[in-house]
Amino acid sequence: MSIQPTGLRAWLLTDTPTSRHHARMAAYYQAWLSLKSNHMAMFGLGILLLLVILAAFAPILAPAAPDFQILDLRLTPPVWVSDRDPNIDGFILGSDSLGRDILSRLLYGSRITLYIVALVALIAPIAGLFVGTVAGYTGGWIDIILMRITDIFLAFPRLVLALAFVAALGAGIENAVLAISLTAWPPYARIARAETLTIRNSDYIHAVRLQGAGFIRIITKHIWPLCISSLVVRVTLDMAGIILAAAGLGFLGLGAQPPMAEWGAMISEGRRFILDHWWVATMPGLAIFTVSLAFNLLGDGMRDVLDPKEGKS
Amino acid sequence: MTNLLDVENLWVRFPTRNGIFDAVRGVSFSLGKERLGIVGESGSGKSMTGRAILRLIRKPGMVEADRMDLDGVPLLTRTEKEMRSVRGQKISMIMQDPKFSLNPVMRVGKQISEAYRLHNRVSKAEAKAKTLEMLEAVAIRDVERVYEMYPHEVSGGMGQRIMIAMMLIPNPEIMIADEPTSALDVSVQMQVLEIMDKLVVERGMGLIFISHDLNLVSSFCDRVLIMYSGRVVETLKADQLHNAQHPYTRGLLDSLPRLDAPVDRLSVLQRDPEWAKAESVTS
Amino acid sequence: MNAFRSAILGAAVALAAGVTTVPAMAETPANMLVIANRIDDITTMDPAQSFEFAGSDVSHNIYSKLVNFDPADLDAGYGPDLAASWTVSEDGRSITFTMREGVLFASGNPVTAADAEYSLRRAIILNKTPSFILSQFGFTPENVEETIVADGNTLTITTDQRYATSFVLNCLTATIGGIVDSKVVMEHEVDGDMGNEWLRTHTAGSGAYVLTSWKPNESVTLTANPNWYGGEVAMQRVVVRHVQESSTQRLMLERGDIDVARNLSPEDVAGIREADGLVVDSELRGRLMYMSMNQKNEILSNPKVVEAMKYLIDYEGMQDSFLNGQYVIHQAFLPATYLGAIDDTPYHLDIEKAKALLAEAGYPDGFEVNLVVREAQERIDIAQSLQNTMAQAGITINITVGTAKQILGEYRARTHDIYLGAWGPDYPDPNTNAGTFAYNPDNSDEAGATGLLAWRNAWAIPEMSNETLAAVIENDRDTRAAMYEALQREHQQVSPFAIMFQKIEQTGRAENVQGLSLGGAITAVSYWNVTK
Amino acid sequence: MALAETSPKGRRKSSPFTRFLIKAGKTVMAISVTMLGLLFMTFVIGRVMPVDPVLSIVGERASQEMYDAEFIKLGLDKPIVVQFFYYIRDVVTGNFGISLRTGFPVWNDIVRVFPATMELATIGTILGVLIGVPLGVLAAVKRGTWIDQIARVVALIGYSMPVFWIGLIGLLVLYGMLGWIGGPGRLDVFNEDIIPPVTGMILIDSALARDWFIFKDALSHIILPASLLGYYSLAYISRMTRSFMLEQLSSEYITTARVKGMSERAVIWKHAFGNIKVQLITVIALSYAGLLEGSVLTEIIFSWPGIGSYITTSLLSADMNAVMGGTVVVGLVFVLLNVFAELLYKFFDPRAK
Repeated sequence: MSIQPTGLRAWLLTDTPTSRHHARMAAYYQAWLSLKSNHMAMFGLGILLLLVILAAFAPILAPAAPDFQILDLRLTPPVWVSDRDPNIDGFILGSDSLGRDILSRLLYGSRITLYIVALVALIAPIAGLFVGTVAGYTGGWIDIILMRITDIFLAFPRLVLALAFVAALGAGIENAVLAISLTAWPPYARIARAETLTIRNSDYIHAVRLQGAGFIRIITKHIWPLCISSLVVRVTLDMAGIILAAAGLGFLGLGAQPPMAEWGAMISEGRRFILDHWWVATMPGLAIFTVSLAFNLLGDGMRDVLDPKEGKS
Repeated sequence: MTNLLDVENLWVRFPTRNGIFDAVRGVSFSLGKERLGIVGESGSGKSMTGRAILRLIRKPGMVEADRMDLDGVPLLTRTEKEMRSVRGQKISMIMQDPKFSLNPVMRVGKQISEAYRLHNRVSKAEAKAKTLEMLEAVAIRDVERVYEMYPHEVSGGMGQRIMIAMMLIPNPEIMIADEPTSALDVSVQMQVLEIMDKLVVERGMGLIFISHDLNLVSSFCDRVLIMYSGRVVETLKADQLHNAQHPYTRGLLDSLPRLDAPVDRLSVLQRDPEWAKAESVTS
Repeated sequence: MNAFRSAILGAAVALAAGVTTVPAMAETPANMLVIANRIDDITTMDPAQSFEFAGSDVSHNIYSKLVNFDPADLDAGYGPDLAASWTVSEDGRSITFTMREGVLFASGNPVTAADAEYSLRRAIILNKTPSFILSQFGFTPENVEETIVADGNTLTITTDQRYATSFVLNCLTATIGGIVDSKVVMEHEVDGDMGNEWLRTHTAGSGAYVLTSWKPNESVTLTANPNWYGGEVAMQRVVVRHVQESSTQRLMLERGDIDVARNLSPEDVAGIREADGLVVDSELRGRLMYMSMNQKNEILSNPKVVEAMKYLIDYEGMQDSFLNGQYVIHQAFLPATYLGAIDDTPYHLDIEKAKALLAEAGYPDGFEVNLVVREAQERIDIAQSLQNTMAQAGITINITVGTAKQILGEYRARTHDIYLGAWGPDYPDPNTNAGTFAYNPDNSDEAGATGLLAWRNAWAIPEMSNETLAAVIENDRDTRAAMYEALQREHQQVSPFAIMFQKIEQTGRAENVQGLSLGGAITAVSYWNVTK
Repeated sequence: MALAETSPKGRRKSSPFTRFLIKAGKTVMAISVTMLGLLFMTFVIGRVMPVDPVLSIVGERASQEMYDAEFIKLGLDKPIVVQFFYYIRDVVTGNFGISLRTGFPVWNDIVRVFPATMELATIGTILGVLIGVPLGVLAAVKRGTWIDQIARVVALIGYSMPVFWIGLIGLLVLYGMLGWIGGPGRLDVFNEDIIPPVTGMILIDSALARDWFIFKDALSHIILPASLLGYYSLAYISRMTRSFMLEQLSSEYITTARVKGMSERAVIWKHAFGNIKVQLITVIALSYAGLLEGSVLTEIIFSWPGIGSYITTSLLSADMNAVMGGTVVVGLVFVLLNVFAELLYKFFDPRAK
């Protein structure tokens, strides 16, 4: 065999882990290495890191406040467009129908996108994980009831459910997040249940049970950690859908409220001008597209690495 | 005696994150119309050797050899298309577990007749007749019914007999049996082996029998290669097994329970990293 | 054509070069008028119930009325339609119409005074939403036998008191004044519904067109009525297709798939102006855009605050930017072209003045209020502009966007702070707006006068309500006009309504389409004068 | 079944017919429970909406008396449990009430709009399957190569595209500028109402009537929105196909097939693909169901009078009868598609019998 690596790398690459922690770290490192060899996934990850940085430094980077209006300079084209009035300063990506700087709105909007994504990514999978593991582990009537409820939510047209929910609680970003989570959890519950069913009867769980571990302890300490990886993959792949759903709600006017610079709402505002002032809808459209694609690339790469179903040779 | 197969300095390599992994390292042997056993523990490269002969090592794995000739003609330089007429027709292989090695959604009969029709231009009816005949040859009763069955409906022993029928039907010159009985119940193991042995002998084929079971191999084969860590550490006539020199072979023998010489405690197999570094022995 | 479009076009053409040639523009048939419009508000075709813009448009072309407007000359006011002439009694309470002779319904039945009697009584008895337009004259289901009476070739209607004749006749031009074919309708009566269910999806009128098909949210198709007394129309078929997006309407118009596009954004209007073979018409409509402040809110009930707010609206800025060409500044409750309408615009954006007023009111640092607005882009834009200018005087506006019905519920329950919305007149008489903006006889919650905008904003105005009442019975046209003018000037000063704009409908049409009248501020669209 | 006794598990149970009845009964039970839950949820949504259903009917200018009369007429004065009971009773008898927005019985509206969505979703799914399946197979076979990467990017772009934006651009270029395709709506305006509706799907109806002119027109209108939906389902189907294929390609029976001397093409299509067909059916059914309910924004952009835009616009205008009815129907179709996929699974997969 080839050269033996040394140091931390060696520790992480070991065939003979010295502890459970060590083994887990080694497994993560292996996963990371194979993810790293996937250029597209890395590209996606890079974009997302960039997004986080942009969001964090939005106040410094943005040339203007996101809702500062100059009505006289509305619908100014981006700087590179030839028929733009050369006397106008700023508005690198153009201005919108109220004369606001699109670049600044995009930068501030990235915060909202991240906020939505982070919240949904927290709420939906955890709810799904909880329902799925409880159903899978306890079985019997509880399982039947919980899975029936999951089916009902699955059968419900997703956008309609989200719309109805937002309409009921009132438009707004938090409610949009809740609504999207409400439609997003059932698939996670199904995945978690399937995983739990395979884990439940393993010798390892029997052993833990024989040691006297309680229901909650088994679920939280022994089942949840094993479900996490497939859920993480699924969440990452779902992110694009979540962003698009949030944008769809914004598009229908039920997401972020004005003057919030939410990307979907920006598209919705800008679509009226799509024929003559293409940049107003296109800039946020590209932003949404880029971030969705980044999440998809990363998620797809992670699936290759983490999902046992992919059948690694 | 002309050899059916000559292998010289065969290497199978896989690139990994930590460099190149050599699964088979410089193995050489020849096969006539005989029964050659390859023995070793899991990971010793014995299955890889079998698959390398059929050139079924999947990318990015690489197969290299100074010589790998079938009937004196090189195998490594053949195109993929030429290899296809080798596989099945000249060299065939029986795999470990019929549960996995039979296509689960295809009727048994169709899978067998497909193997025949690939190499013989015959009508469906002829292929079926031939298949039924072959099923009978592997001691299956009620062949018409089995012909229509799906793999999950047959038992392990019957599955492996079906596998044998499928692999023998094009009448190959060489049969590679890769642990053909290790997934079966002990009660049917011998039955299956006997059928295979009988057919191979009847048809005058060369047999490469891959197994981790030294006793089985020695009782069943003419010659044995012992592999360790990708290398052939020793090669022996089956009846000379008790004369084995290599400490690894000795270890293997000692770790087997023997009815004729019971011991209180089986010895633990000792390994020496030096063995892995030594050159392969040539048979 | 701008850079982006040329770039895309270039790329696409390059892709297709030599493979496909660009086909000729599509063209609609010569005797067919195709219109793109938003028609998702139509819920019924029954003139006694229909009360929406798109519904009125259809009804107007299907049902003749006793009196009506001439689409070629809207300024002339109402004129004879099915009634050839009319006389007013001494006491001013009764009007007797003499029916036009020889007019047939689309079914072939003759149009008689009995049909007119049936139609008006039916509207009162059914008591659907728009019935107030007639019942405000004292007609009730109980008294119609006496108050609406046909006799031979004449129909006499008797009101509960003296009203301006113009007021009554203007109301009869509303959709609810449509005359239905009583024989056909009665044939389709189910459970005493006077054919209401059948007329929802069918028509039985004597107008220029008959309804051939109505697919909700998709299209309405009209075909010419061969029996129409006005003679043969050039457009034998009229199809109104529901198209939600302005840009889509524009594309269809540019492609020649439609003749007229009715919901164009200012940007698309500008685009169509540049296109060959297309023209843009602008027509002043009756709808007003206003902001109102709930007087239940302690801060907003302060007159100084109300006045300050009116100075914190960038009227010109909005009119000249995103509302360009679609709204014109208008600050009184009667739309221009209505009797007594004024064009005073006392308010303009004046932050300093507003700040001074706020300081006087005791809010030098401003305050925070909520504003509710319906999910419609132009309204949201206006709201954001308000938010922006008011912030400059320290007032923080929180915008809540909701669906139309949601916002309306809040408005009617008087739980809003500030409402931003539009109001369209119901019939072409000044009372239609005076009676809601400047009339609120009982401001108590129990009154539940949810139909009155003044009540909705909890604005108690006993005296002004009386002035409004006085104006409807004044029969001298000039005096009446003067009364409304005075009423509006007072309203402008003291009311919690900041009326901002009046709607201009900009329609894109193919050059060859002539004679289309949208009905101005007073009535609905007419297709019968259209030629191509 | 004759093979029962040779089956390794060989459970000896009551007759096959009884077993079938039990199975069928269970399925029907499951469907009913799901539908009941769906009804309950739609009912709750109808209740908690901060929109006044009475006001939606009587309109902005109505008087208090008119309002009260309608309130009683709708049964809103009854206890909520009674209202729910009435609701269930109505739905079971096929009465979804009158749509406030269109004035038609909701059922009639659904019968009118559903075929439009079905036509769109069907063409979309066909496109998605025809392109997505081969793409997924190719990506799996050529795993790790540039072909795989391209297939991946193509699919992921499909997932990431905001359809409302790309739809408008597509209309602008293909219809507005080039005139290659038909505009919004299902037909050119002057071609409407010519073909008598049989199935409500214009492509089928015009083909039945042998009116190829209308057929061509309908095709030119459906092609862009269906392609957009198809792209979406292509993305999903190709990724799932790839994943399934990879799983199969690493199986032992594939080696067996190769050992037999089969060509790679036959190995892939006959053996590996033969094994994923069943899984694919489920995926396709799910993606079809997804298109049926998920085409809202596409329908809005293309003025396509389908069920998605029907429910959404009804919701936005507080037309709860329409929302409830539409949702129940879509939910039912979703559930039935699932059951259907399961049945196909049982039919095609010998192991499931």
